[in-house]
Amino acid sequence: MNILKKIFKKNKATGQRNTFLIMGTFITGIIVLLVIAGIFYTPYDPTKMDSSAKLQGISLKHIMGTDHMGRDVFSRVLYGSRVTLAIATSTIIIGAGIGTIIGAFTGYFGGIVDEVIMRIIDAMLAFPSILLALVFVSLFGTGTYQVAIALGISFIPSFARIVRGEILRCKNMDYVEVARLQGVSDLRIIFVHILPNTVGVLMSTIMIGFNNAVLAEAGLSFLGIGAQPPYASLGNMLSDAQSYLFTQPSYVLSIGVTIVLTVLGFSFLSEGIKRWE
Amino acid sequence: MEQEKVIEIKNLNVYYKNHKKSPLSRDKKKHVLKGIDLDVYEGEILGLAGESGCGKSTLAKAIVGMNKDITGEIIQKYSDSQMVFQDPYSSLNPSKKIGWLFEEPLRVDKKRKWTPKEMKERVKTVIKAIGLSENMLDRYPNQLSGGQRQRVSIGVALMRSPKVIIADEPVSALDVTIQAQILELLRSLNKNMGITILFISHDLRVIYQICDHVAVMRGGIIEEYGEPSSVYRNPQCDYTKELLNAAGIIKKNFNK
Amino acid sequence: MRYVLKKVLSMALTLFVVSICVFFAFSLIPGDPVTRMFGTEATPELIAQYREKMGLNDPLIVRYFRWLFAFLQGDMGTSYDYKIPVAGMLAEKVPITLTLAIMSFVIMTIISIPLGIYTAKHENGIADHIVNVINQIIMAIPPFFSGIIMTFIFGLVLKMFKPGGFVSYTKDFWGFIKYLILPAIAIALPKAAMATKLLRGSVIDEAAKDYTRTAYSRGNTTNGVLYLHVLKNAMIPVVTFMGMALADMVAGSIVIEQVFGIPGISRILLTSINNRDYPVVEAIIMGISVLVLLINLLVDIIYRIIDPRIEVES
Amino acid sequence: MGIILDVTDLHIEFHDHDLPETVVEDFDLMLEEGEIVGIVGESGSGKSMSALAIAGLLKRHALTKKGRIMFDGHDLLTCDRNTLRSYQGDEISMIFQEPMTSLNPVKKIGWQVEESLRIHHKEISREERKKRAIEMMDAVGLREPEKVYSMYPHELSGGMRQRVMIAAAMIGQPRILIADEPTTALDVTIQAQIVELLRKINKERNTAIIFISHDLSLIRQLCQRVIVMQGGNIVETGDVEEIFRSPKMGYTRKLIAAIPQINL
Repeated sequence: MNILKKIFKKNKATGQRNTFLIMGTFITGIIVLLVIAGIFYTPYDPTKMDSSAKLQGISLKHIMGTDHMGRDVFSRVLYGSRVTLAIATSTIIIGAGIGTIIGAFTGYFGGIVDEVIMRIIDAMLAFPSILLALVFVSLFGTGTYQVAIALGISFIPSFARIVRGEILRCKNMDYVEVARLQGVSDLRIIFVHILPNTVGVLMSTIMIGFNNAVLAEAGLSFLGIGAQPPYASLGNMLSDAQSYLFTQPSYVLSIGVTIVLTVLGFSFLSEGIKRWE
Repeated sequence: MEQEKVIEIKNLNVYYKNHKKSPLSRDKKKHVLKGIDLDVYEGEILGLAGESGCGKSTLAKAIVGMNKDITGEIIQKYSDSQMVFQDPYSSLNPSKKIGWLFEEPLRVDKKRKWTPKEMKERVKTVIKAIGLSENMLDRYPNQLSGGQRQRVSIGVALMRSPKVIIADEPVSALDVTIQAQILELLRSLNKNMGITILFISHDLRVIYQICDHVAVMRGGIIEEYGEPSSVYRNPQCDYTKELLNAAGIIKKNFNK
Repeated sequence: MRYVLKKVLSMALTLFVVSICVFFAFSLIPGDPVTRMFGTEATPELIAQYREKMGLNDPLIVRYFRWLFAFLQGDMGTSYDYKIPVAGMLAEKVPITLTLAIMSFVIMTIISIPLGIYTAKHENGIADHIVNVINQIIMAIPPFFSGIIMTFIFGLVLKMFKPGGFVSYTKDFWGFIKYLILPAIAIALPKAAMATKLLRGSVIDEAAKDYTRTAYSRGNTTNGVLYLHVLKNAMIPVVTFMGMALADMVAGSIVIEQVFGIPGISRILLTSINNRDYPVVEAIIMGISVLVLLINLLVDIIYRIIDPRIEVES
Repeated sequence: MGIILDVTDLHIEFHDHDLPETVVEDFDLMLEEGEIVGIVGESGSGKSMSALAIAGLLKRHALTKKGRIMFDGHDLLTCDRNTLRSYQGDEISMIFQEPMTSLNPVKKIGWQVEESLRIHHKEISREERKKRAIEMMDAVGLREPEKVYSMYPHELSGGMRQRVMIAAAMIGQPRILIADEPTTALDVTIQAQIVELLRKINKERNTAIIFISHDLSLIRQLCQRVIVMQGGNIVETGDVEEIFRSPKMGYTRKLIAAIPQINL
């Protein structure tokens, strides 16, 4: 509850509330709660077909309508969001985890290893991340896990770059010199002295990372090379729904809007964290 | 009175990597300090004067071992010299409380293990010596003024009772009235605790005020060395004269 | 001039490294290309014969250089699936994808630069707040979804264009361009939102710097300060972003082509990834690498023109 | 000698926080033609704010200004933007503490030096402008002014940049030059040169100078009259030597005491 209080707190200097943070917490919170609830309960079985109820519009019975096989879209969206968020989360864990470690060590120690790794990372960064993911998918093969790994790897460079930049910025601060003179070990300097100062930037980057991961996963599944059935994700579903655009627009819209809201929640969070104090 | 040397520097040369390196240029290193000889005596305040780029900070860093590419000898009587930096805003870790900053040197002390109680005692002693109150310990650096921060920096340096402190422009970033207080503090540490201070400054007036000896540096060389009063009264080299004149201490052609 | 030469050399080096990575990555994937080509029809003799013919028995290094030199001469290998030269397969498709990417880029630039300057100039005004909110939302809409919505609105409701009615540039150039406008907008929108936000922030940051105060002290008007002093400085990060955006747009085209049924490189790339038709994938990756590096080179050159400090720092 | 600038009862209040904050209160200044006045004070004393107000460079929003700044028959606080602009750079010029950041990094030196002429004297031809710029750069002691003319700020040292700033400020032959801590970021020997240059400009061109510094001894070297400020208020004002001899206020005494005494 303390954290909620902090989120709603007015900024001392400007006297304004952090709207982005509040909105982001709200949207993301609801989506995550719904997805977690969806693990235990969905209004309908997301795989149960009902040929008598194909492509129905929005109603009290089916709050997002039904799809071309008569399945309840809301239940399927809950399920698909879970897949999408799961892939996004593992992407971030891989990307942020490895990226932070690479960035912290290369930034702190520098030298030839740093130069070589940064060259590679710059080259990777020059490539659009979805293409990078496509390359890795074509190497690993298509599939849910492969996509998670492919996306994770393609997210490493941006995290490494940002963390390295932060470490470099802090490394030249006098307090690091002071710590070194006191005989603090390098590892302690990196993890105890420097990294806590980068938490804000790191959190904001992680949130924008979620934003990008959801977009990239949806894009890949939309192309049919992301999550594979039975693990339908939001992208797969949107691609399916596209064919029924003219017969039942609410089908496409409910899935699309879910993607947009998910992304929006994370981008608000990122923006909000950036403006925090 | 024959005093003991705490630091003895013999023919010290320091090189920097040339950052503007191109594969064609052969001169890859920058020669920053060129054959420095300098003695620091026990219990004195030695002033190191000079303008930006003269190598005074480089010399300080070489003494505490932060420059690796050196030739020559630096003989030190004590191993645990500490440094105080110019910018009180960047020398305190913004994410840590003042109390934590004070305790950190004790936590990482390799010579002995400090119990929490001993740490508290030590912090109390030091915080009194630097003229701050104990309610500061719970604050973050950004809640302190520049002068208070500089006191904290000095306090952190004092934690393990060093015999030598190197202060790199410790008052340059401060307002004049605060400046005077910090100088007063440094002088009392020198008098009461017998700490030898290497005091680096571009301001010859400040050096006159607190130093026992002064070394004027320029272009990586010590141009002149002596007691401030005699150096100022009778400067030997032109550069010292120019500096003294610029600082308004001696009047060459002061037409007003 | 020396700067450009240095950048070209560095680009060639990067390309060389990329080619090594691509070639070895795809060569080390388990699976024999000949078996892959003939599938169940493969007999040991046939395999041996083709392995010899394709030079697959040579050491990897030899094969790499052979591949590289062939590539440099425009021979990108033969597709496993279609058994025709990859270069021929791509020749017709590449211009479509490139046109789409360039159109998106133009649209992004036209929208974002004036809007970025306007919102920065009127910081915290009503228009600024509205644009900021819209930007934040647009950034969250993936192009494939906005593409679908546009198909719905313009194709079904307004009947302004025929979904799936793509005409090739060889037949009707203007018809071709007209068909690409909506997809280009779909790709451009989120990038335009990002560029607007970036330019706005950059102008505001620059406007807070000391030199603008100097400019005012000499009697400049607000517009004078903005256009003569601030803008050039503010464009520095934007140029980098735009370079990356152009590369991203090529990637974005691949997705959007699926939505609008545009026969660019998208379908070939996707089928060859799904079917593991590696020569095609390799060729497309190398092609895009060249493109990305060329864009980077261009950005570097523009950078050098805008910012005189570059040479000193690098 | 006439009075060219008359500031009375200047108040500046900031509003970017919850509570309004007064940064300058009851500031008065009468500047005579060709005189050098010093304003001394520590950080937060309001000395820079007052100077920026006189130069018309305070941001318009988030603050209120009261009082009068009379120059050439106009109140610079209330006159319209165009009138104010017609003085800026032409009649009233300003130089700043950080010569590194006060110059536009992506524009050539020459372009920046002649900017005031380009804005205020459109009738002057391009060649004439360049000629005057080079003359001015020569006058402020920049060696090889033709070469410097087509260089960029990052290629110059701090002292040279401050000279460029002075050249750009002086090119329109202003009546008032406001110098806001112009030497603080520089080495002492360079500092002395810049002070010398300002003295020369004042003598040769009869430009009145408002010299702002935290260093009382520097003010003593250059100015006849000094205004001592603390916390937004004027503490004491008068002849520099007089104030050194018998400071009336406690704060002034403290400031003087903080100057290291050197008795050779």
